[in-house]
Amino acid sequence: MAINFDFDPVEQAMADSVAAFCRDRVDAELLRAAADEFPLPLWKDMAALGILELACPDSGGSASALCAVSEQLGRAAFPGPLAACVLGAAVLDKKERAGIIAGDELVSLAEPPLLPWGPLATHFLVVEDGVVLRADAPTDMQTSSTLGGEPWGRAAIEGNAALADSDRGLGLYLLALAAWQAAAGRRLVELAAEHASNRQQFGRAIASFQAVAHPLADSVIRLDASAALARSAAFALDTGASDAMVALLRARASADRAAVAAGQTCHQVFGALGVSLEGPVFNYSRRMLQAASLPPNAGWTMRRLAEAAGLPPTSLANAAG
Amino acid sequence: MAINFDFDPVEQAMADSVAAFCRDRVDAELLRAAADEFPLPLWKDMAALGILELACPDSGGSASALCAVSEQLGRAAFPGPLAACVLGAAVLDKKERAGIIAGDELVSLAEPPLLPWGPLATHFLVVEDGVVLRADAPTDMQTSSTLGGEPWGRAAIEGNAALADSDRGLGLYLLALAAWQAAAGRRLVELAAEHASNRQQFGRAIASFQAVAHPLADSVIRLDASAALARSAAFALDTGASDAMVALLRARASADRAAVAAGQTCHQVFGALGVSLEGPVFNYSRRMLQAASLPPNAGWTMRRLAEAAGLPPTSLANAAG
Amino acid sequence: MELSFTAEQENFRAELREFLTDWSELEGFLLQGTKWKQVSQLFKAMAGRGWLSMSWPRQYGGLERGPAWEYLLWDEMARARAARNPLSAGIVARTLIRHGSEEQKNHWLPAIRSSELHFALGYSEPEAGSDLASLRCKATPRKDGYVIEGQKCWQSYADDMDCLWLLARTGEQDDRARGLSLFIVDLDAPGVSVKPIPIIDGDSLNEIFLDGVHVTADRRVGPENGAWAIMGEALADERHIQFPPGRLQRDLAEAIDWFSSRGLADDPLVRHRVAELSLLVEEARVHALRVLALMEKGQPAGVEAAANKVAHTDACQAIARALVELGGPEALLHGSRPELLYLVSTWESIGGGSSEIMRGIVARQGLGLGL
Amino acid sequence: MELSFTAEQENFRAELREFLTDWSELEGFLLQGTKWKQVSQLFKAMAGRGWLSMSWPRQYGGLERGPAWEYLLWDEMARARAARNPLSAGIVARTLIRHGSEEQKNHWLPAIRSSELHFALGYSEPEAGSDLASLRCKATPRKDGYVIEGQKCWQSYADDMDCLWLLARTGEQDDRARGLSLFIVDLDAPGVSVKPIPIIDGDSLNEIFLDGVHVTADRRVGPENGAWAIMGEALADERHIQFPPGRLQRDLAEAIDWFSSRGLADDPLVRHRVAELSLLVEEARVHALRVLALMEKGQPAGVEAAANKVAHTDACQAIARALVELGGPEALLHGSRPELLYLVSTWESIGGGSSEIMRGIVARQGLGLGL
Repeated sequence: MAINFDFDPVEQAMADSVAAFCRDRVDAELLRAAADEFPLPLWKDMAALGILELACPDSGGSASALCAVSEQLGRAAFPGPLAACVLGAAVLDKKERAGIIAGDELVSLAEPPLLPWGPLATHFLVVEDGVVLRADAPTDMQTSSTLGGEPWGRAAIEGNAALADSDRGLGLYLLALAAWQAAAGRRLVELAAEHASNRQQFGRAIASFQAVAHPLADSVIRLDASAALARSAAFALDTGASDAMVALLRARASADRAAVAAGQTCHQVFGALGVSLEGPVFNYSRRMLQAASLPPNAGWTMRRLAEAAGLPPTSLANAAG
Repeated sequence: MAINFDFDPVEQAMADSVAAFCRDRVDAELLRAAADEFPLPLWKDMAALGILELACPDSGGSASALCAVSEQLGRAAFPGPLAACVLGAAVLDKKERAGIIAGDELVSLAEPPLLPWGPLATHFLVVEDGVVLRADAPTDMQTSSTLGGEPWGRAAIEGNAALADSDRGLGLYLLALAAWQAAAGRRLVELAAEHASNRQQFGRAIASFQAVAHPLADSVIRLDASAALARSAAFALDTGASDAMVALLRARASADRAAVAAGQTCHQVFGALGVSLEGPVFNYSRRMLQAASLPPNAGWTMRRLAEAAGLPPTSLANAAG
Repeated sequence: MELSFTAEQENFRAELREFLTDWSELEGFLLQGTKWKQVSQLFKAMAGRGWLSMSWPRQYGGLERGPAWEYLLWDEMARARAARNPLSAGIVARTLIRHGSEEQKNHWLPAIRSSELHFALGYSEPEAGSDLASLRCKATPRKDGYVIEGQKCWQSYADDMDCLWLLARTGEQDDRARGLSLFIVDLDAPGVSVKPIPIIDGDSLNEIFLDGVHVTADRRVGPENGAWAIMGEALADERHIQFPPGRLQRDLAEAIDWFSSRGLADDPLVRHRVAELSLLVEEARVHALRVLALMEKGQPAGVEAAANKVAHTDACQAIARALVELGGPEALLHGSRPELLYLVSTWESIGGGSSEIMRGIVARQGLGLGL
Repeated sequence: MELSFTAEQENFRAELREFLTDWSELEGFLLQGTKWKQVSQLFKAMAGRGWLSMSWPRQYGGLERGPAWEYLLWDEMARARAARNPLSAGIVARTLIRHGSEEQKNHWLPAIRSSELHFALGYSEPEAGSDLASLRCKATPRKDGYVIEGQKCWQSYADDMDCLWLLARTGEQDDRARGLSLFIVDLDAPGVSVKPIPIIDGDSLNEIFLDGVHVTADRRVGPENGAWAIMGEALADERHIQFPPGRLQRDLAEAIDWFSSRGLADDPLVRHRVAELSLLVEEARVHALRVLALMEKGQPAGVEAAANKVAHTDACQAIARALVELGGPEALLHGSRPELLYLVSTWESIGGGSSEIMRGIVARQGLGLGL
């Protein structure tokens, strides 16, 4: 063993094929599409690359491989319930997960009473006390679109059967979120850097102003750490390390915070272009914000991380749930 | 009436005389002096300008005048328990306060079990539930110096008699803290700006780098707001406005936050010079940090301000006291 | 110190609040672009009370009220979310009063005062944003006027307005700010086309194409190549009403409502953040009052106005970001108040002079730093 | 991915921890300047195990261990607060091995390896800090050597060290970085005087005055006017041990102890801040590992090292500031742990390349921004 953050050749080859797929199939128009125009055929083609299958317990897929492909999807700001489908593929039984792996069926992991991707989902899951439970499809769902351009539902929902392999499933779910998020932020910073190098004001590229360049540097410093934390957490998961779950929670929290902040920085760098629907920045920033809103919520995560850092458990009744 | 932040001519004249006094008597060597070398004669001469007398209920001194002189003392980073002595002058009876007003006696407002300036104080006060109480001088005091270069004590202390005029006294106390703090921060930023204009690197003044100039601009934007909040709170106190106490808590919180952040910014601007005891920055930054640590503490203040902003009182048992 | 409005001014504020109860659902401040019909009705009603020409000299039909009155007017408008101050009655009218010919004043001011005519600002171009002095839109002298050729970009509301308050190059490119003139161009004139650019908050900005647009000489305001100083004066005239704290106070109140109504008000992190936000709002409020105090004394307030803009922008973004971060997943549902505040506030640190430009002004002019 | 140390390396870590139990009270990492006598004893003990020359080639008495070994060594030293890596065995020795003559190697390396000789770094000057290439300290060739004239400033530990690793100008001032050479100067040589500058954490930095100091030609290391490239190489050699995360982990553990022992651990704001700090520490840790991974592969890590420095500095300052802000009034008592961490960390974003310089490296070399 040694210290080496690179993916192995098989993982890298898979990442390359996902990157090529995204280059071919994801363009600005797709990213601007409304919530009710989610491209299910694209999702199916993505799934056909074997991405969701990586999460199945019997596929031989590694967390590292999932990390590698999630990064590539993140770089493209690829839309859809990636992490929830990863979770479904990991915890549902063979028959149920077949449609998910094939990209024919979508999974909603509830943040009750909200159901991300609920209007398009056929599988519903909830998490209670760290365990994933199956839930019946709600019968009476209100629908809404979101800032992130996603179709969400609202309905009463309740888990009714605990599923096996919860820990591994939740781990992969967090990993997909973290890797996607850090890579999306990284790509957005690169786009902003490119814009700053081309955009001239006062007779020079705006990249030459420290007020532009240094915030971008700070963004990339934070995002690169988040990406490395995700890779390192994937390794921990693959090697069965006892602190893998904490590492994944950290990676996800780090990526959410870094990506949301980078989105704000890049809006500023893009200036007026950044508030138009034309520019690339909003299509990234809104998806990153949305990803940060998925369960488990940041407050819960930070309370877990405070204990993991070594603070004694609090003796107070926990106000914020 | 009109909108005008300027002091009236009498207040301004008083401020000018304090400024002249500080120019004559406060130098770098004085500011570097150790905690056990506090210059009591200087304190007495400061008091002779009538500064502490402004706080007495029967002196005719206004909060605005106190604000004006506190600003000048802050600009000089003038050492000593200004706010606590202001409080003592406001709430103690005529006989007791005579020595305080004359600068012969010092006041410690306790943050139990700590006693700021305790080793030099002859009067001890505590605040309980928003009321100022007199306390007996502790018999068994441990002493310590502090980051801010102040002599502090540690002892059990308990209030034993509520004092009249608590609200006005605490108001003036907060005002003295806020005005001193905002002005100290402002002066430090000016010193840093001067340094940045003189210090050459890469063939130009470092002031010409946005990474230096913009953080200084942010500092002064925040500090100027804090100073204006202090003046505005002084006006509220002088006109008996019902929200004067909230305005004072806000002014003080704003000034503490702005000044502490400005201290960090200025350390960075001064570079290596900023960590030497020679440079001006540490003598300001450490006093500003210390002033921010005086009671009431920031946590308590922020909880009050959350309610003042319109949040309903919390239904939770209050963990942090 | 004197830090309160006069009794007469406070009465005016009460009158405003009473007036605004009829417009409490308008939301024109946040979304004028999608609500111009209603906003223009509001402006008509205001015009009926002389409020659009509040500060103008009496000889042009104004009320000759000082800055504090205008401050109260637009602060209450902002708090009620009713509307932002219109360009027409503001910098257009002020510039005409100061630099227009008598004919120009007689022609334009009555229609502006009565809210019959409204203007869009034609300054920015695709390649000239923060660096306005590099603009390229060209006005070439012809017999009896000018022919204008070029493109403008990021114009708010231009698709709803009547005229364009156009900054164009009459000198050489290398003259930079010394080669610019101001023109009034009808937005329905031949050769003018307006193309909306949809933006993130559901509103739109506009591109304006000027293709051989002819304007008569009486449409030039102020001297040829003399626009820069005039623009600066007009900007200085408006410093007290650009960033009204009433907007922030309303933003914060809505944030508190959101937290309270969703059971989040007991969360100590939420409470702490609200306290911090209240400090930012109060800081922005005294920044605005500092600007007003200088205006009332007739003193320059450029640095204070730049500081005010940064404080105002930081505060409104901090409120919106706190809502998104701490307001639960419902905060991101389309049409929610947090979503709207987040999207609108994203724009505030860019439009009207970016925060970077403002910090530069404070650093240079306020602290003497040689940037 | 492979992201763990080998079993052999983990055994070495265990050996280190065992070794360090004897030095757990030293605190030389934070306060070497006031504890040189004890720190030098530690270095002697380390030298006895070959640890000061861990990465040197065997032919010079080294252990020829790769970067991961050195990383573990100095990471554990940092976690134990025992000492920072000494300049002598690091960039001085590495530079001598790469560029020294055989005579120089034979003369200097054994004494360095055995911890008999220690060096201070003589780069910065009063007017040349971030802009080192503008330095003015002059080495003028004379028969059989050079005469050195000038002043250095902000040298850590110089009052305790034996030699100065001096960067001086041998070319013209306008040559900037192309006119500099490296020299070894005895700190007790005639004409050398060292004046301590007390600093805020109770330690001191130093001014060094060089007044007609004669050095023989064999005290020049590397080619005349060729120092810049050599310095860059030496810097690159040390990237994996400059900012050990063990220091941050210890800082955070002490912060948690402080909060817990003072009844503050139930405060939700404290808990949230600790969680945030733990993220900063973990982020810094993986930055350090990224640098190490590149070093292990023999690849350049300049951008990653700059990012690592910013992350490390931000984290240690954030921990100290959280202690001061949330740790109660006792946090500011003289001699308290929060006070010490606050004072030491203030310096970290300035020394060894300021955060502004580091961000510039990341922007330019990492993001391709033309600053």
